[in-house]
Amino acid sequence: MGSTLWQGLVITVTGMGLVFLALGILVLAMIALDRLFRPKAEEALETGASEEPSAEEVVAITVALASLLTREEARVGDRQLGSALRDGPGAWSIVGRGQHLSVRKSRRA
Amino acid sequence: MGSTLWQGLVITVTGMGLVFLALGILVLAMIALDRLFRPKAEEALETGASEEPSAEEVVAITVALASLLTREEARVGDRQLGSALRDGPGAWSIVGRGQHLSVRKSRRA
Amino acid sequence: MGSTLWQGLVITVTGMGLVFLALGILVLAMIALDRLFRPKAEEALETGASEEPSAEEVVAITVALASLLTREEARVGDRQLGSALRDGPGAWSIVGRGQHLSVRKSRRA
Amino acid sequence: MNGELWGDLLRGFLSLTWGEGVMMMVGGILIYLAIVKHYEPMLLLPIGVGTILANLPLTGMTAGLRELQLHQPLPKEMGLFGVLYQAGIQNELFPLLIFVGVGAMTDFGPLLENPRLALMGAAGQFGIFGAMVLALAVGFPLKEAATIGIIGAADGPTAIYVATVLAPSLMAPVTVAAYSYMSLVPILKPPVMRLLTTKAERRIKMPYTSRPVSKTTRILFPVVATLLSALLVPLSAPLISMLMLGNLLRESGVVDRLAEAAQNELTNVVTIFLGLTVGATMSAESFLNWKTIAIFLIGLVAFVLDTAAGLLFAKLMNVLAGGTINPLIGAAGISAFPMSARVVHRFAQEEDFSNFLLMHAMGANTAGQIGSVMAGGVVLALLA
Amino acid sequence: MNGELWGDLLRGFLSLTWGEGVMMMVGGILIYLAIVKHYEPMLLLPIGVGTILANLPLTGMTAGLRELQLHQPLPKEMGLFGVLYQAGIQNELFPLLIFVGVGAMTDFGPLLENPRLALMGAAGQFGIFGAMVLALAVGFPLKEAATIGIIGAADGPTAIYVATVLAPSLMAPVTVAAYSYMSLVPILKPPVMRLLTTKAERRIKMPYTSRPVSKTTRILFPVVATLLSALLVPLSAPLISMLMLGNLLRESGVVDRLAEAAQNELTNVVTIFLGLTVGATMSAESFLNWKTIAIFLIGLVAFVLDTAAGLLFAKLMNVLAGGTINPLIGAAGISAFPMSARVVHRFAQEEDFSNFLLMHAMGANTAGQIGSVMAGGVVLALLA
Amino acid sequence: MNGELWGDLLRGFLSLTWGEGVMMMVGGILIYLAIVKHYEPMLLLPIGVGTILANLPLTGMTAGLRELQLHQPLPKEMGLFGVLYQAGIQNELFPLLIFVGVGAMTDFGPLLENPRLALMGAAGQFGIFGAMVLALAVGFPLKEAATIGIIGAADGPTAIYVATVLAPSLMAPVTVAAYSYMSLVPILKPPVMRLLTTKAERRIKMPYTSRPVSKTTRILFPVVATLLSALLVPLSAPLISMLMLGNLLRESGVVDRLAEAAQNELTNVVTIFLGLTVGATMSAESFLNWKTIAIFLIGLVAFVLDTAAGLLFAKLMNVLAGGTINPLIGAAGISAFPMSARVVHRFAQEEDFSNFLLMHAMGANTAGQIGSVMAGGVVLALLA
Ligand code: NA
Ligand code: NA
Ligand code: NA
Repeated sequence: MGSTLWQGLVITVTGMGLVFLALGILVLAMIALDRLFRPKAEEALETGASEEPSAEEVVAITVALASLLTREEARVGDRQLGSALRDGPGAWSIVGRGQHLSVRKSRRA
Repeated sequence: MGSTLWQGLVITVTGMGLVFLALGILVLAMIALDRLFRPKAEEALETGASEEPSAEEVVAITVALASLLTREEARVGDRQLGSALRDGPGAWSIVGRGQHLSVRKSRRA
Repeated sequence: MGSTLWQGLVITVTGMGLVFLALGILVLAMIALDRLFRPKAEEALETGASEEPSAEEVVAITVALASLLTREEARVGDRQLGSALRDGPGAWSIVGRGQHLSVRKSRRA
Repeated sequence: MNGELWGDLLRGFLSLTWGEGVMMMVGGILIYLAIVKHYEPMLLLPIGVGTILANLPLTGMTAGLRELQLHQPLPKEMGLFGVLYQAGIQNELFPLLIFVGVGAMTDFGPLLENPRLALMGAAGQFGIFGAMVLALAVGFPLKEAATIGIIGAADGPTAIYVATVLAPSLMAPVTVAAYSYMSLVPILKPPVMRLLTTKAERRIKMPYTSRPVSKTTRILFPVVATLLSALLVPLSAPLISMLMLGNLLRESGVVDRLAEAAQNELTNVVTIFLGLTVGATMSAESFLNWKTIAIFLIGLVAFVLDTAAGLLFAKLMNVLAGGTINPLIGAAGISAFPMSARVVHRFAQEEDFSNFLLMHAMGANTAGQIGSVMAGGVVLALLA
Repeated sequence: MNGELWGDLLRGFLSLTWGEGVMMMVGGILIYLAIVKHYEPMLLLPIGVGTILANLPLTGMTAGLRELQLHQPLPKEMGLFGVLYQAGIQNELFPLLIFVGVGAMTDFGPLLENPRLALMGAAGQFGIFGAMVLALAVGFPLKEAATIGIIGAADGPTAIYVATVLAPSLMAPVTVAAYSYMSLVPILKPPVMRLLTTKAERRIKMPYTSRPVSKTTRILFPVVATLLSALLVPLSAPLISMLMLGNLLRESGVVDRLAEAAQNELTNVVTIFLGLTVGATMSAESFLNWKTIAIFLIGLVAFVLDTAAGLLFAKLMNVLAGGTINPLIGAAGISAFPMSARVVHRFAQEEDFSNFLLMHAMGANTAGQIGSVMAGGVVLALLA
Repeated sequence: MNGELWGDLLRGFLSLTWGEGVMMMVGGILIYLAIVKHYEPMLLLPIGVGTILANLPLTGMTAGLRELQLHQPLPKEMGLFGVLYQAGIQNELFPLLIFVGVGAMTDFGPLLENPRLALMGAAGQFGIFGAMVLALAVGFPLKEAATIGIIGAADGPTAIYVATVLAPSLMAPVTVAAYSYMSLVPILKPPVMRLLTTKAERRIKMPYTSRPVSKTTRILFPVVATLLSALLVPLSAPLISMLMLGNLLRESGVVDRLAEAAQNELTNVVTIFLGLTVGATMSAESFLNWKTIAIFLIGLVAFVLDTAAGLLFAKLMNVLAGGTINPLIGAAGISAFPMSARVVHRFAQEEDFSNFLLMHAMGANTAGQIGSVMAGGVVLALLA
């Protein structure tokens, strides 16, 4: 194996190591930030509970969002960089949140 | 006649020749583009026919647009580059299209 | 006193003199502009008179604006350069005008 | 020292020359025309301000400007106008950026519906060459004559672009003349139109068949126009390609963000810089001489010749086409958009209110935009 | 003289080389992909236009471009693309400005809600290094190999930035490859995801607990991320700091004017310039050779390796976490945003419509954005 | 080699100096003040970010910055901040562009309704000169003393502009001091106002007669103000003319597109660049020394002297005008807009809720904007 190729492997190991190290430290930093500045947890939890939709509501939301998604799916071709970044997660993330509620609910049930 | 002036005449002939040549080729190119990518002609025609307004409608549109035009005429002074380009042909072109329909109608009638 | 300090005092006197001179001339220019291009004064005065609100109206406006002001007061922290310049004098100047009307009224009364 | 200081500080008033005073008045007139008469205010207002500022003595704002124009070594400290001239005029960046915006604002639909109108946009460029010959006859050297002729392109950015290459010292008067006469199109064209057409010709109606133009054609047109123009007249490529880039951004339908940025952010900011800097080149020595008077007179001839040539060519087409073309639309084949088309339309309506030439005139007018850019490139190709 | 003139004027057609013609077709294909196939039109449309314009002969538009790339003395007259290259590519200004806009558009919320997802964004960079080794094996010198590897960052501005430093002559093909494969994410990823995961793994549900993230955390995150990255890998500082500056403008809540300007005015205008200029570097001699083919093939491998490494790492995490992590979200850990997250989400839904991975995939995706910038800095640190 | 690599990669942490750490904390404090305390966030947030980034070791982002400040030969590779400094600070472009935006946002109506208020804007500049004398007494050389005095102009772009010409090394602390104290106007002014006025004076009511100002006057004012200022103090021309250009775009009514572009696109984008670059000049060696402490202390004196001089001058005017002028409005005659006017208004209302000084204070405040620019030009004329 040529020395250049060997150098490449060294760079690969060093490089991936550094990238993991950097993002690993970032994980720790994010956890630390979260611990230090978490919004009053109990309040948030309680509010969350009280705001949790009923089973019927979840069904309604899911149906509505599913149809929204389908339409978005069709448009996905022209939703590249521009619009995607402009809109943020958009309907997708709403759907995600809605469905997850539903998942959590069904698990508990 | 001085040689510079003669040079000027040569440039004029050459220059106008080139400009006509360039725009002439562009005409051919536009015609070719149109032939190659014309929207399905029959459909368009049919739709056009069905969308053609009745005589009364034409009168109504013409009156409405004429008054619009008059007002626009008064504003024409401050409709230089900026607004003109921003607005595109605007009311003018609507009027043009409306009136032309009317002209065509009356000819056929 | 060192010569630099003396130079500073000279600059102070010269500088403030110049600034006053420049703005003084500007005052004269503004007065001249106003004289030359004042909007027909009588008309404006008359209109002003007829537009002057009744005592009840002044009270109502003042109360409304005072509450507006109070809210704005609370927000004043985040109304630095950006929003301030964007909004212009905003509610404040409306209030100012409203109140001044009231002051003038009460003086005359 | 104090006395010296005050002496220094009155230097502004004392060192004001007669020429600078006149130039400031010229700047004031441009501002007046822009605000009160609505003559191309987007450009003439900044140009007027630039003219006044550049002629105020001792401000240092024009430091480096003359050196840039004469390709001399630059001073260590550049003034604001030197900085702007270097940033966008000398390298021709600003006029090209304006063209991206113009292209994004232009709808070539009426032209694509009626391709033969494009020839009107060729005929309407005759004023460029006619005025050039006149300028040569008056004694201007060739490059200056061609720069003066470009007033006949009736197009500000083209005039700035060509002047920067051929005769930078004439850029200011040529640009101001071009914008002024563009504003005067509603006054300049009608007499020529009346003179060169018969009543019968003016009353010819041109039925408007709104042929649908496919999206494909609209998208391919700017690409094809760029290719053909650039291959035929390579030096027209910068101008025509930026115009057509803007149009492609518009017609592609997939980059509306960019098309809007080209029309607004980019155009507005560059327009301020461009106008200010063109105005700043209006020094007394470059403007207050017989050349400027000659430029304005010859420029007027250029506009008249544009109109006349367009009309006569349209008359010829009318004969060839068996009387179905109203010669008036030939007068719309210049770059000044959309005033030229409107003036023609209204003029025809004065003869017969039921005659609607607007869409045809619009087609000829957009052809005039392309034609003027082509002609600018041709002039550069033949002379640069 | 007349004959000479005409000869001159046909030079455009006559001097068109075979290579230039092919490159113009390449430009046309890019425009086609942008408009018809919606492949990253914001960038590929301007790149395609730039490619065509730069390969039109005799226009002078690329004057100075080659000299800038080779650090040779500049010509007296610069063409438009030379001017733009000097203004924003050579000094790396344009890609950095784009990053300010990207940062202002990015919501790191899903990542902050689930910090460990950040590791997916590290694993997803493996393609960079794997492709570099492959390029070395094929015979590319080290700096060029690393530049080719950066296609695996799946990030246009990072690719342009790194290429400008390490191998400017490869900037164009590497950038085009990166944007092309980013557009192909919905086609490239699913087969790899299917191959490397079991049905059971793909059906793992990850309950989404929308933990509130405090405003303080959101504001401190960009600052902390910049500090950590820049201290660890100083050469990543320009990229990461501009990304995080944009995000800080967004999250601070006190400078909405600036955040919006970064997202819109700044990004749109710079995008036009950046795309045009990258396209303008696509000369026949730099693009039409075996290197380009190799670059596209190796770039494809880079994308596949990114996906595979992300998936395998997520499988490892799943084992360690007792089966609570769906390995598919590992495939979202690259920079292409938000397509990567959406593709993963939809792929999981094809197995089980009730499985919603979107928010987790979004977190991994934004981590991929950070990871790719970090990896770009690492490559520069190890090689520049 | 591997060990060497890791050593290299820890260089970031290892080479961080004590001074750089402190400067990063200073940057953090500025960001804190901007976000939490809302101290001029549009400027202090970018300045804080620039400070942190410029003090991160080994990033290369400041390459060329010191050379530009010291007029030394430039390095071959410029960092981002070197590029931005060269593009807009060294040539004074950015502060001038900001002034176009400020002018387009400013309504001189209240001043035009009550022209004599303009004199308040002259008195309010005393702090500039008083602080300069104090700085001289403390031992600063003349140009540095004048640069410190300019904090009393209470105007960011003026401070940056003057500092760039007279003492570039003091630009950062002077600018930060100016913006900080501008934010503290609501805290700094009231004690001085209370100390220097009697209760009776504070209760003087000034009836507000909303005199209509004609459009002609509004349009001519910026032109006339430019001419007078530039002829009297030529070096004030760049500052005052850009302020008045913006105002003319606004008041002309015919170029709303340009006026809006000046207020938004131009101002926002330039503000980001300007703040970042000013922050980037905050190196440990230029900031962490007794000079900076002295600058902040003397700057505080400048603000107090501004207020005091304004008040005392207004008291004099009140005597001359027979008790019809509330001396408090003299405290509004500085550039910090519109906070100064609001603080005065509220202070008067605390004495008597029925007293509305706002419109008069606004007039004095806009006069302060003109006065501060004039004073900046005067300082340059006397010292540059
Ligand atoms: Na034109
Ligand atoms: Na990335
Ligand atoms: Na000021």
